This record gives sequence, C-alpha cells and structure tokens, in this order.
Amino acid sequence: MREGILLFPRPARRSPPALRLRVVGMGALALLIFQAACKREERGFRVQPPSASAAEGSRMTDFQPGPRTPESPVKNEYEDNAYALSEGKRLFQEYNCSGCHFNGGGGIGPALMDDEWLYGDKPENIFETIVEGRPNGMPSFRGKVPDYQVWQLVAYVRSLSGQVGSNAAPGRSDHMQTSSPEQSRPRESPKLSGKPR
Amino acid sequence: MINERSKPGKAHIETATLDVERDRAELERSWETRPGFIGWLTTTNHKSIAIRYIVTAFIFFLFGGILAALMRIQLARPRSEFLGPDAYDQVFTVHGSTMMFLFAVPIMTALGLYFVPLMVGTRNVAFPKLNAFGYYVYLTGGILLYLGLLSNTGPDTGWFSYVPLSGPDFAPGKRVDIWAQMITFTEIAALVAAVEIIVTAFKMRAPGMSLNRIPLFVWAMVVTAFMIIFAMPAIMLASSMLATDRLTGVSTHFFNPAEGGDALLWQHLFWFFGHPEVYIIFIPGTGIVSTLIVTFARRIAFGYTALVLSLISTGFIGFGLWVHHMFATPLPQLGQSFFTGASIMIAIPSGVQIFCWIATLWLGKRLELKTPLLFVLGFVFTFVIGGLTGVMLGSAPLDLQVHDTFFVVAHLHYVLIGGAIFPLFGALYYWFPKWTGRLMNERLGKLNFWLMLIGFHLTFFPMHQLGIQGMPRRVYTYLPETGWGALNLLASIGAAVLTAGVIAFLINVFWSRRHGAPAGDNPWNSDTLEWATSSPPPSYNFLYIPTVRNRYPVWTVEPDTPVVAGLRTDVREALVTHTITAAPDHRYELPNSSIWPLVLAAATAVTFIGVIFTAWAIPIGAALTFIALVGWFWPNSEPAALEAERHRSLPTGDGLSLEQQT
Amino acid sequence: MQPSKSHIAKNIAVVLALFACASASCSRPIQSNAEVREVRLPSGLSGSNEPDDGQWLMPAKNYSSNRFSSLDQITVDNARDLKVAWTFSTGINRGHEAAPLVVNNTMYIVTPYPNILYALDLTKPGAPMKWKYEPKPSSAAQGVACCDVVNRGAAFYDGKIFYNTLDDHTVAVDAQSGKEVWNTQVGDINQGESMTMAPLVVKDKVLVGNSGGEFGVRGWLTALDASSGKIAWKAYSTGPDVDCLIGSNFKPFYEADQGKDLGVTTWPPDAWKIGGGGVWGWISYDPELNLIYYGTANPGPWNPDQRPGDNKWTCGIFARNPDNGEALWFYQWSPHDLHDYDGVNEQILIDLPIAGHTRKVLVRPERNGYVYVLDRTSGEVLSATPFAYITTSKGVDLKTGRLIYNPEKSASLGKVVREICPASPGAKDWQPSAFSPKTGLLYLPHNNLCQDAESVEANYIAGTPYVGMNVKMYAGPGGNRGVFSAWDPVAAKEVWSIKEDYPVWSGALVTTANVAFYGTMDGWFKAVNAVAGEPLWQFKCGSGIIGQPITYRGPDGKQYVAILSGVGGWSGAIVAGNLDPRDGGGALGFNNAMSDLPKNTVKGGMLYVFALP
Amino acid sequence: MSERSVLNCSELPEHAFDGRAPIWWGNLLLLAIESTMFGIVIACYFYFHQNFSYWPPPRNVPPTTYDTAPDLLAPTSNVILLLLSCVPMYLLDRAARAGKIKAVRIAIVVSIIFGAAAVALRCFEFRDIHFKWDANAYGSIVWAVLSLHFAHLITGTLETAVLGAYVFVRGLDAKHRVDLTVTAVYWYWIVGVWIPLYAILYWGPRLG
Amino acid sequence: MKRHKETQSRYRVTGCCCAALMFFQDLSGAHSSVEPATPQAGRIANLWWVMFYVSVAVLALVTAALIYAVFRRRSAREQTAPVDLSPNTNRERKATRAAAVALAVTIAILFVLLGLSFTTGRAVSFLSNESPLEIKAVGHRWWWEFQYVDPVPSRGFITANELRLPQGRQIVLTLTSNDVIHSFWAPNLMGKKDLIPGQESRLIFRPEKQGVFRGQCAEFCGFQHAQMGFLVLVESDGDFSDWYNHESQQAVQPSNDSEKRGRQVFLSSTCVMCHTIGGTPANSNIGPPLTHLASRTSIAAATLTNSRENLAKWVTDSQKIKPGNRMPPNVLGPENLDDLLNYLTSLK
Repeated sequence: MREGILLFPRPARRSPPALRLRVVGMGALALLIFQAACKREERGFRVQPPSASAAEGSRMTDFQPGPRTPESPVKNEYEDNAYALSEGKRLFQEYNCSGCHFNGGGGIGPALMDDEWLYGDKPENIFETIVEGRPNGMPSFRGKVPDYQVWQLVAYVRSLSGQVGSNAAPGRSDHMQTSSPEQSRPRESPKLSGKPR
Repeated sequence: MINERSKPGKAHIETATLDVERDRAELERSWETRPGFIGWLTTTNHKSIAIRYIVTAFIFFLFGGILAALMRIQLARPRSEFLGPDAYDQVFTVHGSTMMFLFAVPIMTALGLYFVPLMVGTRNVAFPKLNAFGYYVYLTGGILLYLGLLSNTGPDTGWFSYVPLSGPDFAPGKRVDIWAQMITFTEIAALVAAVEIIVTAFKMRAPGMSLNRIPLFVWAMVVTAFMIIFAMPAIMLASSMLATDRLTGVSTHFFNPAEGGDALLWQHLFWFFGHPEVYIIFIPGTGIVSTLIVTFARRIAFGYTALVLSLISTGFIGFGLWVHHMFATPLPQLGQSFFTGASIMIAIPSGVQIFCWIATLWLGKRLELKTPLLFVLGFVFTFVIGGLTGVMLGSAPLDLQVHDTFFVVAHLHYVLIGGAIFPLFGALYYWFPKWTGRLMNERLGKLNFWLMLIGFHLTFFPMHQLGIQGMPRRVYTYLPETGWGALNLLASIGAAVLTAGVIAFLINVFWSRRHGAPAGDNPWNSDTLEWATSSPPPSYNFLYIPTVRNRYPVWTVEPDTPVVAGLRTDVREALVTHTITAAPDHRYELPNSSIWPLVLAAATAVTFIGVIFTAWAIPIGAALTFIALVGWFWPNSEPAALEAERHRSLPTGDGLSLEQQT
Repeated sequence: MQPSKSHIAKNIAVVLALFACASASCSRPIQSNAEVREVRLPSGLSGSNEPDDGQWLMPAKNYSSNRFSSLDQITVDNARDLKVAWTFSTGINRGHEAAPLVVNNTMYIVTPYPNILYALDLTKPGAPMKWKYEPKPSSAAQGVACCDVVNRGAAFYDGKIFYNTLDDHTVAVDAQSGKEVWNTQVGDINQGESMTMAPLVVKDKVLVGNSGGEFGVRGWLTALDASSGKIAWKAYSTGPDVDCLIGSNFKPFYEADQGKDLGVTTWPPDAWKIGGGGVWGWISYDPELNLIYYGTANPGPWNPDQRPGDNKWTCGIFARNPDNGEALWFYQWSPHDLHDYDGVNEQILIDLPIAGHTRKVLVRPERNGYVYVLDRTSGEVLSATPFAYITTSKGVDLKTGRLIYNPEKSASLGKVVREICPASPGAKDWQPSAFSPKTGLLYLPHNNLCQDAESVEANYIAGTPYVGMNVKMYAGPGGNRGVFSAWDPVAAKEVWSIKEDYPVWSGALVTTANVAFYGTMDGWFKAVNAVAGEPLWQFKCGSGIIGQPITYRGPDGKQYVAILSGVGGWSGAIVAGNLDPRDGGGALGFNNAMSDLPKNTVKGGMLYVFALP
Repeated sequence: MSERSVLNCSELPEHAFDGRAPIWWGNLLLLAIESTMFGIVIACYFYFHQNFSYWPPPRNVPPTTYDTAPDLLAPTSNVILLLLSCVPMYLLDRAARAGKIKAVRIAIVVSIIFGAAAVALRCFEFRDIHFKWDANAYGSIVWAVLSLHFAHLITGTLETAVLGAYVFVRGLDAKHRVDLTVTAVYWYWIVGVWIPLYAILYWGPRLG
Repeated sequence: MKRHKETQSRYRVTGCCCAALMFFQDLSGAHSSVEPATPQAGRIANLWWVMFYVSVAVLALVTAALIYAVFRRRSAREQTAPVDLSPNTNRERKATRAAAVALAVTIAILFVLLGLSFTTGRAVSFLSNESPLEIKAVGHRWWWEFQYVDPVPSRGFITANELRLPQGRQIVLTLTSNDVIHSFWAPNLMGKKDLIPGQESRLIFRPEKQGVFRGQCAEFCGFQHAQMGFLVLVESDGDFSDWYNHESQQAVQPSNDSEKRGRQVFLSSTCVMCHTIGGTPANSNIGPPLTHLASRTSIAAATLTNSRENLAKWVTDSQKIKPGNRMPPNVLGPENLDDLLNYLTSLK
C-alpha cells in the first residue's frame, strides 16, 4: 500500500483527565455504605449473643412504685442483621413456634404481628418468654435452645410486627403465602396489654 | 463500486482541489473534546469511550483474576482455611459475574465500538450520546458490584444465581439484589452497544463497502450485537423478576412455586440468555482471529462467505441449546434429545471456521510468529479442546456425569479463555500501536504468551480429570481422602504461572506506552480501514472518508481512489449510506459533546440502586429519568439559525470547488 | 359443582348463585321436598336413660344421638313468636360449644376453659345460679388446645354431672350440691394431650377420650367407673392390638382392617406412638347390641408423607363392648388421611328400610364429605353419598369399603395442592346434626370450605404442635361458607338446603313439631321449617353461635329452647383468640376463610333461653 | 492544496426518512429488544398457566370468588382508543414528512390527548385484574405485562409531548421531522404489540 | 472416613502418545465416573471413552494441520507475490476440497456421536420390569435423608448420609428437596439428578459391584455445599438384609448408668429439638436421625470418620469444622459430654 494517499492527519494529544476527584468521592460513599452494609450482611456462624444478659433488667410493665428508675434496654444486634433474622425465621418454623403462632397471626398462641403484647415487646421480655415460658400455654424452652438462637428468634419475632428495619427483615418465603412478608409489615406501636384471651 | 453517478443531484466522482490544512483545522475544532474534567465527562467520542470501556473492563479482569487467584489458593490443598465458605461463595460469584458481565462482554463490545466506526470508515458511532450513556451505566454496575463485595455484600449465590437459593427466602440481605441490579446495568450497556454497532455497521459504512465487503471483524460484531439484542432481554427480565420477588413491599411470586411461580423458569430464562452469552463473548474473538490471520498470512481470507455464514448460523443455533445446561433437571426425554442434537450440531460452524483459518494460514505467505499471531495459534489449539469437550457436554447422558463438575469448569475456561481471552490478548498486542502509536515489546510479549499458554493449560487441563473423578463445582474445600489434592495443587501452580503471564502483559503495556518502538501508521501492513488513518486516530477518525472497491481497501488502495468530499467540517457531520450497497445516501449531523448522558446514567443509577432498598425509587427514578431525557433531546442551538445555516449549500471559501468537475 | 372445561358456563353459574344469595340474611331454602316420611326409632334406642322427654341429660339428647325432641309447643306456625325468656352470662370469652343439660328443673352449663360448671335453678324466675363448680385447670393447658379451649358439654348420670377439663381431668360433680365427687387425671398436657369432648355414660361407665391430633398425642378412649372415677379400661387408637383392646372377637367387615397389629404395621416405626387418632367427638350406644360407636381423629402429623401406610386406627369408627372395651369391628373412613379428615363426627343410630329390608344402621355425615350409612352390626358400608362439593376423593368403593382418593389432591413435600374440597374442617366438623324420625330427614349443619395446602416437614417436639402443613382455607364454589341442609338418608339425597355466609358451626336440633333450630357464627339463632326448609324465626344473639341448641320443658310446663352463644372454636378462633386476620395461615388456615368475622361479631359467652310468650 | 479524485457528497440531503435514517434503525432495534421482552413475559405467562388448575386462580380471601377473569370494559375501551389513536399519529407522520407545521401541531395535540387518555384508562385496567402483584404468580405476571406496556405508553406519550412542546416552541426542522415519523412508528408498535397481549390477557382466560 | 477402596485402575490403549492420556489413565477411586459400578454408569463411561478417543484424534489432526500450515516452506515467488484478490490456483482448489472433506468428516463424526448419545440416553433411563428397591432421597441443607420405603410401613426407616444398596438389584431413587436445589451425584453409580423443591425426579440404576462409593451434592446450595457428601455402600444381599432388619429396629437401650445419663443429656438439651432416636421421645427431623448412629462409618455428611473424638468435636463446635452448617455449638460440661458420647457411640 502507498502511504500518504489517504492523507493521514496528525493526532491531537489530549491531556489525561483528573481521576482523583472521582476516587475520593467514591471512597467517601463507600465508607458510608460499609457502615450500614456490614451490620446487615454479616454471616455469623460462631456468634456471641448480645452483650447484656436478659435476666437482669427485664421488666414487663411501665408502671412502678416510687420514683422512676432508669431502664437499660437490651440492644439485640441481630435486629440489624439479615442473616440472623433469616435464621430466626427458620428456627421459628423448625422449633414449632409457628405451630402455635403461625406466621404471626396466632392460633393456639397469641398473634405476634399485632400491637398487643401480653408479656412485653422488648427484646429481653421476648427472650424471657421463650426461655422461661409463660403461664397461659407458652412452654419453656430453657436448655433446649442455645442463647444465640433465642436471640435470633427474638429478633425475628420483633420483625413480625415491623419492629426491625425493612432492609434486614426477611422477604417473602418460598411457601404458600398466608400473610405479607415480614419486611413489608407496617411498624406497629406495641402496647403492653394484659387483655385476657 | 459507486453507482450513484447516474443520479443527478447526488454524490458524484470528480476531481477537486482539497484544502487539507483548512479542513483538518476545522475538523479538529468541531470534533475536539473540551479539555479538562468537564470535557472528560461530556465526551461523545467513540474512541475515548471505547478506550475507557477497555481499560475499565481490563481492570475488572484484573479484579476477577485476583478473585480467581484467591480461589486457587483456597483450593490448593484440601481442608484449607484460607477462605471460609462465606467469603469463598462471594469470591466465586463475583469472579464469575465479573468475568462474564463486567469483563468479557464489555471488552468485546468495546473493541467493536472502537473499531467498527474505523473499519467501516466513518467519524463516530451512529448515536454518540447513547454510547456515552452506555459506558456510565456499565461503570455504575461494576462499581456497585465491587462496593458490594468490599462491604461484605458481595453476591454469594453463583453467577447463575439459581432460585430458590438466590430468592428472598434463602438469600437474606442485599447481596443478591446487588447482583441483580448489576446485571441490569451491564445489560443496558450491552444493549446500547449492540444498537450502536448494528446501526453504525448498517448505515454508516464508507461508500462502496457493500454488505459482502464488510470486514470479518465487523461481521462478527454485527452477529454478536444481534445476539445481544435477542439474548439480553431474557436475563434483564429474569433479574428484574428476581429483584421484585425480593423487593420490600413488592414481593412478587415469579419464582415461588407455592404461589404458582416456578424455580425452573429461572433456569430457562437464565440459560436462554446464558448460552448465547458464551457466543456473544466468543464470536468477537473469531472476528479478531480472522482479522489477525488475514493480516499475518498476507492473503485474503479463505472462505469469506463460509466464515460469515458460519458466524450467522452460530448466532442462530446459539439460541437453541440453552436446555443443555439443565439436563440434570427433571425434563422430558424428547426435549433433551432435541437439545443434544442442537448442542452437538453447533460444532459444525465452529469446525468450518477452524478449517478456513487453517487453510488461510496454509495458503498464506510465510508467517512471522509475532505475539499477536502466537495468541491466535494458541487460541486455535485451546479452542479445539474446548469445542471437543463442548460436544461431550452436549450429550445428555454424558452431561449427567460431568455437569456441574470441574470438567465443566475446565470446558468453559477452555472456551472462554481459549476462545476469547487469547484472541483478545492477540488483539491488544495487534491494536496497541493503533491506540498509542507504539508497538509493544515483542520479547515480553512472547514471554507473556508462553506463560499464559502454559499456565492456562496447567491450570485447567487437570480440572477435566478432577471432574471425571467426581469433584463438583463451586466447592470451597474438599476432603483429603478424595485424592483431588495433587491435581488441585497443580492447577493452583498453573494459576500462578498464568498470573505471571498477565503481569508480564501489564509490564509490557506500561513499558511500551512510553518506550515501545514507534509503530508508524500501519505497522502490521494490515488491510482494514482502521489502518487508513493515523495511529492513534484523530477525534474525527478520517480527514476524508475513504471509499472502498473491494474487501481489502488498504491493500488495494490506488492513487486515484476517491475520498469523500463535501461533508461539512464546521459541524460534526457524517455520511449515511445505503444499508446493502453502501451508496451515499444523506449527510447526518452527529451531536456535540453533552453532559446529559452522564445525567441520565445518574438518574438510571438512582432508580436501579434505589430499588434495592425501596420501591419508591421507581417513581422517583422515573421522574428523574424523564427530566434527564428532556434535557437530552432538547437541542441547544436556535432552530431558525439552524435552518438558515442548513440551507447553505456548501462551505464557503472551500478547497472543494464544484466548478472543477470532470 | 364440578370444575368443568366450560369456564363461561361456570362463571355464569357462579354469578347466578351469588345473585341468588345476595340478600343480607342469605338464608333461603334452595330446594323443598315436601314429602315427609315417617321413620320409627328403634325400640331399644328411645333411651333408657331418658325418663322424661322434657329433660336433656346428655348433649346428644339420647344414646342414638338424634337430638330430636318430642316437645311440640313450638310449631311451624307459632315459632315466629319466640321471645327471649331469660339469659345468663358465663363470663368467659372463648368459644362455647357445649350443650346445656336440663335435669330435675336445673340447668347445667359447662364453659370453655377454665371449665366452670354452673347450675341454674329453673324453678325460680330468671333462673338464678344454684351453685358453681370451678375445677381450676392448669392454665398451661391452653397451650395444647389446637383449636380454641372449647368444651363440648357434660353428661348427667346417676345424680352426677360428668365432664372433662382442658388439662385432662375427668370430674364428677354432685348434681345437687355442686361438690366434687371424684376427679381423675387421665392425660398429660406435656404430651400435648387435652380434653374437650363431652363424656357419654353407659352402664356405669363414663366414656372419655383425648384431643391432640395436632400435638402428636396417642389417641385413646377410656372408661371410668361412674361412681369411683377409677379407670375401667383404656382403648388406644394406635399401637399393638393389645393396647387397642382388639381381641378374638374383632371382626371388621373389610379385609383392609383385618390383620394383626395393624396399629403398628401401618405406621413407620414408632410413628404410632405420636400418631394422633384422638377421640374428641361423639359416642353413640346401642343398648340392644350392647355396642358403643365412636370415631377416631386424624393421624398426626397432617403431612401424610411422614406417615406412609394406612395409619390404623385413625380416621375410623370403632364398635366396642362398653363393658370391657373390646373392639367388635372397625371401619376406616379415610385410610392414610391426607387432609385432616378426623373421623369423630356423630353417629345417629336408626333402623332404616334399605333395599326392602329394615336394617340396623348408623348414619354418619363424615368430614370427608360423604353421608355414610353403615350396618351397625357389622360395619358394612351400605351407602356413601356426597353431601358437599368434593375434589379430594372420587367416591367410596363399596366392595372394599375404601375411599377412592383423587391423586391430584394428594400432598407431597413442598408442593402446594390447590382447591382441596372439603377443607380440613371437612364438609362437616364436630357440629352435630339432628335426625327427625318424624320427617325421616337428617338436619346437617355444615361447611362449604376449600383450601390450598402445602406440606412441610413437621418436627416432633413433645408438647408442641406436630402438623407439617400450611393451610389456607376459603369458601367453596358459590362463595358461601356454610350450609344448613336436610338430607334423606334412605334416598341418599339432599331435600333442601339453606346457604349461610359463615360455616354453620353450631349443632342442630329438631322437634316433633317439625321445627329445626341452629345458629350462625355471626350470631343469628334460627328456626326453620323442618319439612320445607323455610325460615320461621331468627334472633340476633350477642356473639356468634357455635353451641348446641336444646329444648326442654320448664317447671311451668312451657317448652323452652336454649342455646349458648359465644363465638370461638376452630372456626371462630380469630375472634376468640384475638388473632390477626392479616395472617391467613393463622388457626391452621381457618383465619383466611374467616378474616371478616371480627367485623361481624365479638366474643363473650351468654346463654339465651327462648320461649313462646 | 492538492488535487485529487473525490466523491462529492455535498449535494446529498441532510435528512432522510424511514429505513434510510439511522434513528429509524435505532428505533427498530429498540423495538426488537422490547418485542423480545414482551415475547418472554408472555412465554412466562403461559409457563405459569401450567401450574394452575383454574386460570386465573380463585380469589381465596373473603369474599371468595372463582370468577376472577379480568374485567373487560376498561381494557376493551382502551384497545379501541389505542387503535383510534393511530389515526392522529398517521396524520402527524404525514404532516411531518410534508413539513406542514400547522397540521403537525394539530395532530400532535390530538395524539397527546389520546395518549394521556390511554394512560388514564390503563390505571383502571390495573384495578380490574382481581389480584395484586403479590397475590400469586398470576397476579405477578399480569402486572408485569401491564406495567411493561404501561411504561411504553407513558414513554410514548411523554415523547410525543416533548416533541409537541418543541414543535410549538421552536417550529419544525429537518431533524425533528424525522423524529416525529420515528415516534409514529414507535406508537404503532405500542398499539400493535398490545393487540395480542390484550387478547391473551383478557380473552384467554374466558375462552380457555 | 474409611479409606476408599483402592480399585484397580483401568489401563487404556497406550498407542496414543497424547499427553492427555497421562491424566486420564488413572481415573481410579470411589467417586469416579469412569469406574462404573452399575451398567448405567458403565454405558456412560463407554460413551465417554468413545468421545475421548475421537477427541484426541481430532485434536491431533487439527494440531498437525495447524503446525504444518504455520511452518510450511514457502517458495520465494510465493513470498513476494502481491496480494491476490481472487486466487484461483491449483493449491486453492485443493484446499477447498480438503476443507470440504474435513467438514464432511466432522459432520459424520458428530452424527455418530449424536447417535451414540441417543442410544446411551435411552439405555440409562430404562426401567426393567423386575420389582425395584424404592428409596426416597430428600436433600437438606446440608445432609442427605434416605427413606427406605417398605411395603410394610413399619419396616421402612430413615437414615442419613449413607445409602446402603444390595448388589444386583434395581434401585429406583426418588429425589426431592426440602429447601433449595441440590443434586444427587454418586459418579460410580449413575449421572446426577437435581433435587428440586416441590418436584420429584427419579434415578434408576443397578449396582453390580460391591464396595464403598462416595457421592456429593453437585448443585451449589450454600455454605456447606462443598461438604454435603454421602457414602454408598453396595453390599451382598445377605449383608444388606441384615443391615435392613437392624435398621428398622428401634435404638438400643442404654446399658449402663453413663449411657442412661447420656440419654438424659440428649433428651434435655438442644439435641432433642432436631434429632430422632427411635424409641425415645426424640422425634424431630431437622437434623439427621441418630437411631443407629454408631453403625454409620461417617458423620457430618460423610465429612468425618465416625469416631468418638470426631463426634466430640462435632457436638461441641461443629461450626469450626463446617462453618455455616445448621448444628449449633453446644456447651456441655465434660461429664455431660462424656455421658452423651457414651450414649451416642452405643447406638449401634
């Protein structure tokens, strides 16, 4: 071939673009995302239950004699963790919680998806309810379920009434749908209620 | 060749005086990208965008490679505790997804976006703003995936993400959502690129480049683009269905068998895309191989028509064998037989291509074993092995044994690394001077080739046997008693060699960019039109659009070969030609640089990333998208002035005078 | 209505049916067959325990369980004048399924958990409380009551009132003083056992059985000595022959029921130990043949995959000698039960002309949707005719006696089976029907329910439910959930029927004056013409009705009709248990069908007594 | 300055309609992608059909009904409306080719009105399917088909509206004349693709 | 785990000098698809070898042609001639003919392979008339449940992770899953088949060789997919029926105080929530049944040898051995653990 015929133009040099701005911006964004994501996505297999022990500080009523004493609520970290919540959901089925409470609507046991809580809605109350049992038919699972699994169940039970963030709460299950998925449940405002059943 | 002459008022051949310096200056001015960061964000130059694609995709290739290395370290010995199952699952999923969605398809379409306009002899792709949009969307998808991986939200259900494992019940959190949205992003980008490639190749060819003169690489890209158009919607729909199944407040039941959905539907949709995907990756590779073989054999392609027809038939048959990924599911025997037949028969067009290539090499001149050609030869050898194991996998009963084992891992890497990466590396060596004006270092190149070839076979050949010996895929570890340790160690050593090869390539790139031998404009003495301009090409590609008389325009160029004149140089104008004959049809003004592609991509990102967390992202994102689209379509210039300007017949004070007609 | 390919025709039919049912009360006789046939009660069955027809000594009125009264003051003509005579609040908010008893001008009411027994003095105006007896059952027992903490009534015998408490005690209370005579624990709540059934006293033996088919219990029927409360015999529903009191006299009619230790071999290993087959329904007694008849409940778990085999002796009927409990014959309504079709419904003992001969038969409207007519001497099935819309089976093979299942409706792990009709509560659950010898018709309160069900793996953890099935019930074709119909057992066909919006979960009562009574779950107590099926009168009670109506002659000689209102039970658990209607799977899937019930009724137990002015 | 043989294209027109224009091809490929999407969702629709004995399945929350085929009034009116909307679109197409700005303005206003009416009617169609998207697979897939087409209806209408605004503000130029004809093609496709979908979604369950 | 039976490696044709053979000659082992123990797997292995040799031959030919094409000597005239746009030389025609022949041969080979594939496919899915042994396999995350269905239901039983089969009898495996998709694959016996939740699939084969074979889940199913293994023990009829009869019995009663205490530990701790021991109130089936645990050769889905030490490790901290599996770590005092292990190891 003969060069020059097609009249090669000279290339124009372009200056390389500034990348740094993008990198820094991305980094900052990433840090923000990590904060939220790490909590939600952790798959803890050999996990320690939440720091506080439930036995202390569990109180079932707001009403107390004398001046108010401050409460130190138990923070159940599993409530932010999607894996723990899904494990809780699985255990809720496998340990027969669903046998009485079904998918939160109740049947043999009371409904768990509504705003009425006979024995308290706080994580430590629910923990106690599971471990100690309650007189109106709730069996005690003491010694039968490891603590961390109880906490997973506690987190899941609270998700039934929309108490946990919808980004961590379980989605619809691959079963016949009988109620809306936990993640879509409206957040109820729990009321302590000794309403007789 | 140019048969428009008879039509008065149309394009015609004449002798004219060209004011080259003036045209060049004006073209520079009207096609130049604005300098600085804004210019970088607003450019619509297909070459800048394609180079970004290539660099980004290659970075993702390196990321994917690092993940692969992590897996090979983990699997080097039994019961290794280097990565736990959680990390390993994320690593292999992100590896597969990266290589498929963020590397292989984008880098191949990027080569198309770079070279199709150059090879068909035009100034830009048909829709430059759309092209820029495609890149930003792709980049967002890639960043999303890696932000996910780094924040422990890496998808962990495999690049195939079978439901129900990836469904809302068994994949808590946002890991799979990130995967699904990454799919949507990359598929939008791929579809955009496919539209660009087809329209550019169909409408913007240089005068005279009739369909039967299109370079084989362009043919390959056109077939690929058509496959993308019909395959990608399936996975986009499927991943969107998966996302809505998982989305808070939406919770559809597409894949919930209990409510009438179907888990196998996912597999059908996925593989209806997934199998053509393999050909989407591999067919551009064949285009590269054809181009390189013709160049190095310095003779015309043996069986041009056969090669084109086999590309097209591969494209068609590629859609007829997705079920061979599902032979182990409970499917009717009859269906299996059909898909076995199709799976085995697709070897025929591949065979035709191999024979044509060998014949071209055989009949051509003495071959200089330069690095690009070495990669092509490595490709042929490797790909034949991959093709043969492909025939085995297509056989339903044998597939029952080897399906989902390391045999398949070996097969797919033979096909994809052998069939796409080797040609790709060849292409990078071959086209490096086109991009930089410098040749890559030949010694490092040979080292690179041999390291990669040996490393590759060392890594993947033992996997055939591992599969036959019962090692399933996607295992994070295995027991010492299985006896798979030795071969796995061998594979891991091979992976190290392969990595060394890739490092040699990187060194070569960085070294050659500065110190490579100056290449001149056509270092390989190639025949396709991208070599008919300078290296690197100017922003407007060609000072004058060339005309074409045969399949080998550069080899056969004559002093009297006409060039196109009369296109405006003060605005970005290109020539549209007839779809089949490539006769000049009309002039076509291409848009200037624009920020709107970036804005639209941002709106898209808000929509698709937002929808991971809330369904409200759909209406909000739709509104943002609408605003961005209005901005996109609303022209900047005044219509009256525009019209007035348009009625001007020719540039004034021109170097081209109509009076000088012959 | 069969599902047909012609969807248009189907749709039109459904629309027409809906129009037909559009009125608010939704109670119109659909069909009327005025032909009335006299059927005589067998002589031996008029009830030796029934000195005076003005009294009501056992929930089923008499041993033949016909719930037929010869009182005739309230007639077809004057029923519209019925007025409330007096009422009594039980103070309990759960489902009231019991029938009041009337003996010696005293009315006895047993409430659901906590199972208080009230004695009301009918001789005084307003029937003041004479005494009350509180057994204080363990509150934990509420946790093993599958379907509300109901009680289905007490029985009077020999100056004592006998009934069961939820926590598995059978008590005898002195009818005069209200003092506890004896109290025997017969079961264990930690094994999931509870007791809800009404005892039957036969020949000095109090016959009681357990509930808990959803808790992996092992079902049994026990006879307690009426005077001491000592256990005379106990016959299990599963396990080896010796436990089931199956001996040499056991001669079942069909081959499938013959063999050794079928209660073991028709189960996977050990599964019979937690295999259900409770006895929580009705017992009848034929003094002439000296046989008691009772049904056994569903096998556990519901998920049939976990218990391959016929699962003897669940979902069947036993005929036993009341003296020693020895089984004489057995027939299985639903072998290898797939859908929780407990076989515990009432059996009405009558003599019917069949094919020209008068046969001693037992009529059983069964949960699986068929009215069975069995020869009660042998257990032979004389006929089995569907009285409801059935998709789960295709009939009963009269040669082998076997129910022919529809394989399309059988469950397998993880698969959802749709349009299972009748649903798990059956075409007719425990709610007892009445039989009028006068009209020869059976008055059937029943359901029109279908369900979708999905079997999942059930895990046995003692004391917790053992079900393995997700269920979602809904109305059957037509959209009405309940029906009250009259059935001719000789012709084996429906004579008339009344569609009700909710399942008719109350018992039925019929009198010689051809007035039939029943209640609805939204609280209407209704009287209808037993011949033509037209409504005569209705009264809206305070809460939905799931009790059993009775009629008696007061000390003033007037005829009274009494009914307990107080919604609950399985069907009404959504109200009684404050369940959340957003979970359709709640209450074993009944929530889905009853999600609108909380809008139409509230809980609260109240006795209503009606009389003519 | 050099003298040489050239192909002089300066007299070529600056725009062309139909298959000659790149934008027409771009649009055609977009429609190919979208048609593939519709093909796949409809394939899914029939795939799900196999999983049900009743189609559509009974509505199984009170009040239960077995007659759940979607209502016909709104969708049928909409189909008629959509078919009619092709007339102003066709006129718009012709006027744009002829460059008659007045005719274009009239036709485009009518087209926008038709488009907006179709969008509004479609909202009722969502109501008239007796299931929400999360009720079962039937609800999910029907909502998917409707939403996908709904998105195109909105896009088509908005696109016409934007072009309309342009034509009113800035008049008619060559590029936008081509754009108008391409929009017409898009609209014909929106209508055309809906006819089989309408038949399948609304008449299928009644005839099957 | 028991060392897998060393099977004699099959020595294949040595004529071929391809390096590939070095690998494929020695495909021995208890989980190899070319060491068939059933006629079905044998058919597939034969198909494999046919395809393998055809492939080796094709590869050799193509590579030879390629090498020749690259290194063919070119004449000087050939080397300097300009590019010919329409070459019509003799060599060109020959090349065309050669390519056509190669294509024809390719198509012929492919059709032969296709035919072989069809016949093999039909042969391996064929069910003969004799009464087969029916076994139901249920996939769980991450263990295998095997239900032996007996015509007498009470003689049927459920076992886990170890499939025992009688030699020479046709087996029909019905497969389903309890959660996600798994795939049953024992390569020596037959190809794999997916276990799809809510669906049933079937595998048919007849084990002809005694021995211990290994199988594994072949469809990715989550964390412990890698170690969701099982063993297949093909035994003589007599051994099999002995085992079968034993297996349908209840668990042995504890024979000493320690074992009795161990049972109490089992029944009063987390164990009872998930496992079954026949004859005790433990009757849950979330985890594998343990009725005859001590008679199994492996635990943890064919991952650990069934020894007391391994059992102790597994019971106390299974998450270290198989992270993500469903068995919770158990905190038991040393005495309780000892008693529990005594009891569990007594469950022959």
